[in-house]
Amino acid sequence: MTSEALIDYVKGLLGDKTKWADPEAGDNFLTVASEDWKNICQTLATDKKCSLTYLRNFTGTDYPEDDEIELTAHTFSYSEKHGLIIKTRISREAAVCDTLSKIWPAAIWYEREIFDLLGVSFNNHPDLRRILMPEDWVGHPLRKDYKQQETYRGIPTTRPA
Amino acid sequence: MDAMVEQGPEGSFVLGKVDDLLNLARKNSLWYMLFGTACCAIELMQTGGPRSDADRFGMVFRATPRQSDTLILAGTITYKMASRIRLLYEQMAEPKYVIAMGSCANTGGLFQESYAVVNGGDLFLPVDVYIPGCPPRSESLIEGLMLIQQKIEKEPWLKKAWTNTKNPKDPQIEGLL
Amino acid sequence: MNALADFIINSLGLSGLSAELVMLLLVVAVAAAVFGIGMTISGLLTLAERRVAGRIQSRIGPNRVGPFGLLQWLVDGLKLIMKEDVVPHDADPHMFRMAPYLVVVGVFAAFASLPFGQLLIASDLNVGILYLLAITSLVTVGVLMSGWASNNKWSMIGGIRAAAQIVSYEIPTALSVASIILISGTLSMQGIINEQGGWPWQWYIFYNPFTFAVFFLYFTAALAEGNRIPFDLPEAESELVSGYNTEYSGMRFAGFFLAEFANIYLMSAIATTLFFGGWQIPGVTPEQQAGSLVLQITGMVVFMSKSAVGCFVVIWIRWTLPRLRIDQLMSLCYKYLIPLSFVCLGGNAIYLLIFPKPSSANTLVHMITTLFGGVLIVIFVTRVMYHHRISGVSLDLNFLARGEKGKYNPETQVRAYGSFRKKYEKKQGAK
Amino acid sequence: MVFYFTALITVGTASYAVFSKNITRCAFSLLYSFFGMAVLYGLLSADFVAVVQLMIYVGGILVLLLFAVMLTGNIELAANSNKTASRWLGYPLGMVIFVLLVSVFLRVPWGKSAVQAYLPTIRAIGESFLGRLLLPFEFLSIVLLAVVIGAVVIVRNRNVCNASEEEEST
Repeated sequence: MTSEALIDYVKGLLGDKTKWADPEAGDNFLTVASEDWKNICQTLATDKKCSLTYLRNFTGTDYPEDDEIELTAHTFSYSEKHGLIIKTRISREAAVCDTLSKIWPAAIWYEREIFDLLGVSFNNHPDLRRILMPEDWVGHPLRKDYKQQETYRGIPTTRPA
Repeated sequence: MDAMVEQGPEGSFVLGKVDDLLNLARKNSLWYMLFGTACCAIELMQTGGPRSDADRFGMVFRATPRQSDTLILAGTITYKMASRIRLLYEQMAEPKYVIAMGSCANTGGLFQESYAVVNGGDLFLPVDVYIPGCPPRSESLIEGLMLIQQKIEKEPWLKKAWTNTKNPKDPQIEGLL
Repeated sequence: MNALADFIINSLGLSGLSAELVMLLLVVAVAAAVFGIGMTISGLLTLAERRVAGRIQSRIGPNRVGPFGLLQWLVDGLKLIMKEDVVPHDADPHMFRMAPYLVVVGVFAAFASLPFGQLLIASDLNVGILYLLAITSLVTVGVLMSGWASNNKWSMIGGIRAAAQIVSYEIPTALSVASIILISGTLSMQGIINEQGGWPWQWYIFYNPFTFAVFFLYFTAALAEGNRIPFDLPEAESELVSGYNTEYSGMRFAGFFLAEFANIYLMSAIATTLFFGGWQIPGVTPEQQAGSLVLQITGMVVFMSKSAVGCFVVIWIRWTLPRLRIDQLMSLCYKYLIPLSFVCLGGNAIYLLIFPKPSSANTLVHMITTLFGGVLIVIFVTRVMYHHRISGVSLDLNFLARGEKGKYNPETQVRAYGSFRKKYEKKQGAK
Repeated sequence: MVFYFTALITVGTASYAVFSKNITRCAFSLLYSFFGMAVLYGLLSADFVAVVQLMIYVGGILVLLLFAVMLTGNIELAANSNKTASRWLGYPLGMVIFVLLVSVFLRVPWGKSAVQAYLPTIRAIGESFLGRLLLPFEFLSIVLLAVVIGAVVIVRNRNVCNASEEEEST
């Protein structure tokens, strides 16, 4: 399916639940509300014509000026040879979202990474632990207002002059 | 050698001679641990290869910390790895030496501002020799190993063994283990 | 032995001492001598391994201590004595300390019955070859003990692998030795050598086609028993850290290390005794040799050089071949080596029935087998020379190289590439 | 003197093997016991038997024993390792065997024989195996053959079971 055809098809499938980006912006992506996040991903992954069965990338971005964290899922369909970017925004304080690991098992590690670096906790995630930073690390480094701790287990985090 | 005779109690001359022999043995059989944390490890492997043969000096690699004399910090050290490296260091048998190889192991280098990288191996290990470079060539690493040899030559080993084996500069970081 | 003790007492005027005490001292002295010889040989072998490895990998190898780095092994030993002797907290301390002794005793006790010369043997037992096979089984238990006592999973896996391997490969080793015993009719090491002669066609390897095959069976099985590459699974560095000696440091590790190299010499020496005529000098009968000191020393040199060649081949194999998988190792033993050694044993028995010992037909068979072996060697050498020629690399077999021998020469490489290209173009043209 | 020393080691380690709670140590202490026994055989000028004792008991049986001990899970637990039929059956049985041994020991006319020079015993052993003792020898061979076949059959059966289970699961 070409990307225009895919956009039209998804628009028809999901109706007014989606908000589409300005086509001038480059990539075509749709933004959904965080309550519909899991259901829409489920629909897009299982729908016969979309069949976006492959999660290429799943990441998050911090927007302190909007007080929101944006989650971005890059999906791809090997059978139909098309891809789609799905986004959602959640609040920074209560950073909670539904897990995608039931739909795409690859999301388990991606979600652990987002949890580790941005502090988003995912409901019903099978194994939500830190993946990159040590287990007893304080804070989530990719938040824009992150302040590094002074010492980690006795190692100073800044080089003494 | 002269300095040692002056320092020591009576009979230190004999001890010094024996020390010379023992240090000759120790410096010519400096086994290093086969351990690399990042890209400098490629140069570490290269040092054992044909063009710059570390085996000429009697330096062979050992896979286990128990049998190695030198720990070469080859590459970027993250905080998560730091506790493992400290554990490996504690598992090594005395006497042991540490070489910080490359900018990252010296000061954090390119990744100094990163949230995950330790700003230098000397923040949690007693480093004996720093080798600059990104990565250092194998010649530099050999020179670093030869500096360790020079350090060994000057050590009063017998007296050290009888008195205190703890290095006073050793930062004792209890939380790491 | 008693007579010797009496002789010493009488000649030195030590009548105050009892014969038993002198004999005890004598035994201790002989044991110390054997141990010293074993240590020296295995130490020198560690050096030889590193030098040969250096040349094979176009490096130089240790050359800083002593002439040609000849004292490197002493320096290594001295350093290992000085290292801290670590006993892990969770290890079983008594057994952890005991295991290296068992391994060292198992290997070095075997040196007591090696015939370095016609008179140079610590104790020529009636059951010499069986004794060698039996006493080295202490190594199995020592290795298992070290693996278990270290309380480390790599050590444990290494120890179990080592034990399984040694126990399995003991069978083909013993069966190939049995073939030789069948021919010689004696178990004593000197007896087996006495049955052979100095010339190659009098050696047992060329006795008949079956013994020729048996030699290769023995060599493969002995490689596996000594835990050498390609059968070094117990201490596979890339999988098991260091296998059963992972937790050992200092002198205890040196014990394992020396025992491993002593084992190499042991297998080469046994092969020399069983298959290559031991200390027999070509053209000299044992009776003549017994009378002369010069011939005795020559015999020793002959024995040592034959086993040195064996050691060299073992080291050469180690730096050439990759490692086997554990299931390949076991299937090699149980599916190929054991049946083949049974076939060879039966073949030898039938051969002995058809050709009783001294007969001209027998000599003919020896000659034909020797010729066959010679042809094989010639084919091997010509193949090596051919490949060496087309590779265009200058040959440098100087194992004692001190400095910049065997330099990298870009021109020879270009020439080699050129010759390959010419061949390739010829082939393309022919098509 | 050598005799008493070896006897002490043999008996001491054997009793350690019996009385110790740590079963792996028991197995390892058997090593010294076997070794001491080999030395005792050697002192009795039975060199072949001594060597075979080392080869088979130390090299084969002990290693198999250790394998069994090490590969069994939770062998350190007393419940797993020291399961006996009954204490009250064991003691009388031990006593009976002890009395039997003592009576044999007392009845045998122990004569002091001169220490013989080391003579090759292998030929004598071989000839008696293929001559006077041919029937027991062949009988033993048949028993061993049966054991080998039995072992193969057991292993084969298990493999077949596993294969069929795998088929069912897939």
